[in-house]
Amino acid sequence: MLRKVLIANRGEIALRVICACKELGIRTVAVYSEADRNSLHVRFADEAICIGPPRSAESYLNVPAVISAAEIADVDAIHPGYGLLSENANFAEVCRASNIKFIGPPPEVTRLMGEKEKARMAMKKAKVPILPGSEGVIQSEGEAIEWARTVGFPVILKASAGGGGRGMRVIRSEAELPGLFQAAHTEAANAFGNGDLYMEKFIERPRHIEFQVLADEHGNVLSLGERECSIQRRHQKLIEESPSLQVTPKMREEIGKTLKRSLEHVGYQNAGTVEFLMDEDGKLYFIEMNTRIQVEHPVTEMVTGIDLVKAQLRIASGEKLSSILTEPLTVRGHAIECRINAEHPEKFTPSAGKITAFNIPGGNGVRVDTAQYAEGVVPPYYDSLIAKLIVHGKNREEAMNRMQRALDMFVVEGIHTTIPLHRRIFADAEFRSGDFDTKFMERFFERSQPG
Amino acid sequence: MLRKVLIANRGEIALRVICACKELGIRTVAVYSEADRNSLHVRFADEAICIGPPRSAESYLNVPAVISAAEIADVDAIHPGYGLLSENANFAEVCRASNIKFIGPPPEVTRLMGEKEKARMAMKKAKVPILPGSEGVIQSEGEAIEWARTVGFPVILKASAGGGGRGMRVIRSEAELPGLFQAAHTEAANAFGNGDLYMEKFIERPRHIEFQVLADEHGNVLSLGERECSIQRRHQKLIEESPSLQVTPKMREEIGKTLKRSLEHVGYQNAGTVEFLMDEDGKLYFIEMNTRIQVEHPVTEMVTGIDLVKAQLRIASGEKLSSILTEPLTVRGHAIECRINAEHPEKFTPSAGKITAFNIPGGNGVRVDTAQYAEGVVPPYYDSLIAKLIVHGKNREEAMNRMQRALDMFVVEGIHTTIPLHRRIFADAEFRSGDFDTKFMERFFERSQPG
Amino acid sequence: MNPEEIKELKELIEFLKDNNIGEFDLERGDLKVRLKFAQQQGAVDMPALSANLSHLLAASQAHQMTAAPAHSHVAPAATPSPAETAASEDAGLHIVKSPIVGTFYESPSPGTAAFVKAGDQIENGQVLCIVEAMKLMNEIEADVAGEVVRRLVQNGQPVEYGQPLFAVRPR
Amino acid sequence: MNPEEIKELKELIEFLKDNNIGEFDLERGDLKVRLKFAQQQGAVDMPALSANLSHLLAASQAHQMTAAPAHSHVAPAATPSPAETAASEDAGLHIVKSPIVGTFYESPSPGTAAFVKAGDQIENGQVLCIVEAMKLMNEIEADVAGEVVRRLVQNGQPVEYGQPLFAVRPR
Repeated sequence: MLRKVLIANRGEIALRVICACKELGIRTVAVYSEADRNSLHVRFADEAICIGPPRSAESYLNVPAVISAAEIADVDAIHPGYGLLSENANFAEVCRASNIKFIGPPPEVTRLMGEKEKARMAMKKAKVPILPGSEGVIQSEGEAIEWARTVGFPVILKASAGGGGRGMRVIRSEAELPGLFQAAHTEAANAFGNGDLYMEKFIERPRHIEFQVLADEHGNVLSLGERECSIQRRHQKLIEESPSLQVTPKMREEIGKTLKRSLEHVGYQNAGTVEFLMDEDGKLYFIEMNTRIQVEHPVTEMVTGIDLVKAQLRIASGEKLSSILTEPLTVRGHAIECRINAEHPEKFTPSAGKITAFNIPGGNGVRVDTAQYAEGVVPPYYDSLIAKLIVHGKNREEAMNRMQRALDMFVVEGIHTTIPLHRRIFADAEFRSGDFDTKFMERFFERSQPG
Repeated sequence: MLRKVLIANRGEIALRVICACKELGIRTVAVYSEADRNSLHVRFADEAICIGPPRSAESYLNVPAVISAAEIADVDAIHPGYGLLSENANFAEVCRASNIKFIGPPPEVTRLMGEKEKARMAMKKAKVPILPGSEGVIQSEGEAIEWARTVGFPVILKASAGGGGRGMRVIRSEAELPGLFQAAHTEAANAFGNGDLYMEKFIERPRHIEFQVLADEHGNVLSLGERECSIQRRHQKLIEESPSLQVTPKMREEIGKTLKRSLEHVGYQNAGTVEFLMDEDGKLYFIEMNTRIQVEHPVTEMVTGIDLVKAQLRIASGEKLSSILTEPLTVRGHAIECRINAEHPEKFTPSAGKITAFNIPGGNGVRVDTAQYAEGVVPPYYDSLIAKLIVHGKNREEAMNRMQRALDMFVVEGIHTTIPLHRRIFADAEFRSGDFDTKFMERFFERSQPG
Repeated sequence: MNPEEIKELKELIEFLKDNNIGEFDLERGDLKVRLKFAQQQGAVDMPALSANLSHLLAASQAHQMTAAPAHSHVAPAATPSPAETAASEDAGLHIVKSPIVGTFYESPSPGTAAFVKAGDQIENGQVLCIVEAMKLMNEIEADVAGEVVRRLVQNGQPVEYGQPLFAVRPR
Repeated sequence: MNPEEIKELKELIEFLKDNNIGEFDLERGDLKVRLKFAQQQGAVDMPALSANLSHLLAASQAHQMTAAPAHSHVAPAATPSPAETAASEDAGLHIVKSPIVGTFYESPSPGTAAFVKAGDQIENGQVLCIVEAMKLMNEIEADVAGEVVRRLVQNGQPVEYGQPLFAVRPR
C-alpha cells in the first residue's frame, strides 16, 4: 500500500481524498495557496505545505511548486483530484520523471483521451458506438441525402470552417434537405468565406449518460454502471443520479462489456468516466472520456457500496481489481447529488465571502461532501462548488423526497448558494417524472420565469 | 397516510422523526420546553408549541400539556420518540381516549412488556428461550444440584430477599456446590434476615444482542436482523453495530421465526426491539422487549436500507408490512454507531454549556444524527446524548477505519464529549477483534488506566 | 506547574463555573490560588444574540403557532418577540402569561360577558379568563392588581405555555 | 521563562478568559502569578473571536511542516505565527521570504562558505541563499539593503512558499 500521498487539490475533493487515505492508513500531505490557509483540507491532513499565492496558476496549477512540495515531503504518490492538474499529461510525465506515482492513467492514455477526435477514433475502432457523421466535407445535395439515409433523420449540417450556429441546419426529412443544404452552404460561405459543410446524426432530446469504470495495472477493467447527468446549465452539471431509469440491465451489461474490451485495449488504468449521449430510442453514442475521479462519483458509491477513491489508491498501490472488489457488483436503491455552488441562485454570479451560518443536513440516507464550515470563507479565486449534497433512497421517489427535506435543512448564510434553485427543481413536475433531457434547464427557466 | 403528527420529544430523535415526516409529506408539530426554544427540532418543524418550563416533569413528561398541544394543533398522531413518554402505557391510553393515534403498540401490549416478569413468562409461553432459573425458592443442596444439572454449570445463586451481591455465589462445578450453597444461605440470612435462595443459569461472558422487529396492525411481524450492543458502561450502551459477527444466517432465520410467532401472538404493533443475552456457545436468552424506536436503530437502517421511522409512521397509518417492505430483506455491509454524549470522557460527569465549535464529519459512509449546531447550547436538564455518529462500510474492518477517521474529524468545542473515549476504544485490540462481551468496558478501563 | 496540575486547575475552574461560584481562595501547603469571576451585568444569558443559527431560530419563532393559516383556530402573532415583551415591560406594564397550553376563552361560557376588558381595574387573584386544556376549563387568575391595558390574544385562540395573555398596569 | 512555559501561560490565560475569570492569583513555590483582566463594560465578549474553528485552525498551523518529526529534513518552527512576524516587523526588521517551495541551502555548494551570515551588510539584489526545487538551484536575492540580523531556517531545511528566511535591518 502507498505510504504517503500528496493531494494536489483543494476544497471538498481534497478532503474526500484525505478521508480515503486515513481509512487506508496512508499519511497525507495537503498543499495550499495563501488563500486557503484556514481550509479544512489543511486542518485534517497530516502535513500541509503552502505552495504559492492565491491564484491557481501560481499555486495549485504550479507544477514545479507541487512537485517540489512532494519531494520535500517525501511522498510516494500524488492524487490530483478533479480539475486543476488531474488531466494534465505533462504533469503526469513530470511525476513519472520525479519517481512519484501519479494517481491516474499513464500520461500516454491521458493524452490520447484528451484529444477528443483521436479519442473518438480510438473508441470507434474498439467498436464503441460514436455519433455517426460524415468524416469529411459533404460535397453535394446528393451526397448529403445519401449520408442522411445511412444514419437516419434527423441530421444536422454544420459549417466546417466555423461555429456559433451559423451555417448550421437541422434537417428532419428528405423533402426539406435540398433547400436547407443550399441555405446552410450560402450562410457558411458568407460567414466564413468557406461554404464547406459536414453532417452528423442529430439528437433532438439527448440525455447525458456516463459510465463509471475502474481499471487496474494488470489489464483488468470493470464498469460500475451509469450516472444520469442531463440536468445541466451551460454544460455545467447541476444534478446527477444513479442508476438511470433509461438504462436497462441488458444495456448496462452490453455497454459494460464494450467498455471492458475497449479500455483494456487502450491500456487504461485508474478510475475513469466514459460519457455518452443517449438518443430518444435509448441508443448511446460516445462523446468523451474523463481520466480522473469525477465530481459526481458519490452517487455511484451510494448505490454500489464501493469507495471509488479508495479503489484509486489501491489500484495505484498495484492491487488487482479482484482483491479490491471481492463481492459481486450489486446496485441498491437510487442516489441523487445536488451541486451546491456559491452562486446567486438566479443570476449565477459567483458569491465569495464569509459564511456566517452553516447547518449541514444529516440523518438517514444523507451524505454531504464539503470542506466548508461555520465561519469559513469562500475565496473568490476558485471553483464555486462548496458542497455536494447526496441522498440515497430505496427508489427514486424516496431519494427525491429525502433530497427535498435535506435541502430544507441545509442552512448557509453570509453568501448566496444554489440551494434555492435546487429546491425549485425538485418541485418541478418534469424533473420528478424522470423524463427529461439536457435541454431541461432551458425549459425550466422559461416556465419558472416570474411574470 | 397520517396528515399531521406531533413529536413528543426533543433533541436528535425529534429531528429524526421530523425528517421522516417531511419525506412522507406529513406536517409536523414540535413541542418544546423553555430551555429548548432555540433547538433545531423547533426550527425545522412546521409548527412548534411551548409546553412548559425546562424540567422534563413539567414539560416533556407533562401529559396534559402534550395532549393539549396535540389538540390545539389538531394532529392525527403523536410520535413519542424514545425515553420520556414512549413506554408510558397511561399516556398511550390518554391518547386513545383523546382520539389521537399513539405511534406505538396498544397500551395493553406496552404494559405487558413493561412488567419484566410478565413479559418473560409471555415470551416463555411463546417458546422464546429465556434464561433458565428456578421458579421459586431452592430449599436444599439436593434441589440445587438437581437444578444445576438441568441447566448446566455455571449457575448463580441469588438471595430471594435482596440484592447488592450479598448472598450471591457463582458455582462452576458440582463439587463446589454444597459449600457455596451454605455460604450463600448464611450470608443471605445475615444480611436480609431471610436465607431463601433461587438459582439461575450463569453466563460468564454475556453479549448483548437485540433484534429489530416491525409489526403492522394486520397481524404481520417481521424481524430485520440483530444489533450487537455489548459495549456498555453501567448498562448504558456506548457503541452498537449490525450485523453481529456471532449471529449466523441460520440463527437469524430461526430467531426471526420465533419472534414472528410470539409477537403475532401478543398482538404487537409498531417497531420494537427484543433484547437477548448470548452465552459463550452462541445461545440466546430473552431479557426484555422495548416497545419503541431505539437510539441505535440507525445501524439497522444502514445495513438493510429500510427507514424504520418511516415504517413506524406508515404502520400507524394502517399500511401493511407487505406494502412498506416491497423488496426482499437483504443485509449489505456493516454499520457501527458511536453515541456522542456531552460528558467528560473519563469521569463521565455531564457537561452542559455552549458549543463554540461544531464540525460534523461527512463524506462516504458517514451519517450523523444530531440536533446540535455551532453556537448551540446543551441544557443541563436532559439526557446527555448530543449526536450519534454512524458509519457504514463494506465490512467491519472498513467500518471501524471509517469511524476512526470520522471521530478524528468530529470537532466539538466548548463542552466535553465522549469523542476522545471512542477514539481510544476504536484503537483497542479487543474491540477490534470483535471478540468481546458486556464486561468489555471494565477490562478496557483497567488496562487503559494511566500509570 | 506541570501539565497534570494545569489540567486539574482547569477542571477546578470548570467546576466552579458550573456551580456558579463568584470568588474562590485556596491555600494548601505551598499552593495558593485565588480567583474571581468577571462581573456579568446581564448575567449568564448565554443567549442569543449570538451569531449563527440563533437569529434564524428567532426568526422561526414567527412561524410558530401561526404556521397553519388554514386552521382558523390558530391565530397570528401568537408569540410576541422577546423584544416586544421587553418593550411592554419597559413601559411599566405587567404581562399575565398562560401557565398552560390550551385554548383561550374570554368568558365563562359562550355568549356571556368577558371576565375582564381593557380599562377594567382588577385585583390580585381575580379570574381573567379560561384556558381550556383536555376538556378542563382552567380559570386563570391575575398575579397582580391594576388596570387591564390590553388583551393580547383572541377569544378561542390556542395559546402555548408562557404566552402573554394580558398587559396590566400595576397600581 | 522558557518557550514551553510561555506557551503554557498563554494557554492558561486563554482558558481563564474563556471561562470568564476576572482575577486570578497563583503561588506555588517560587512561582507567583497574579492577573486581572481589563474591565469589559458591555462585555458581550462572545468574542473571543475565537469563534469556532478559526483558532483551532490557527493552532493547527503549528503542525504544518513540522508534523513529521520522524523525517529529519522537516525542521521545527518553520512557520512563525503572523503575530511573531508582525512583532519582528514592528521592530523595524524586514523579512526576506521564500518565493518558492523547496530546500534551503546557505551556501553555493556543500562545504563552501555561506552566502551571508548574521551581522553582514547586504545590498539589494545580493544572493542570500539557494532554494532547490526540482533539482534546480534557485538563487534567492535580497529585496532590501541592510544588515542581516538573523537567519530563520536551518541549512538543508525544506521551506514552503512565503516562509521567512532572513530578518534584515534595512538601512
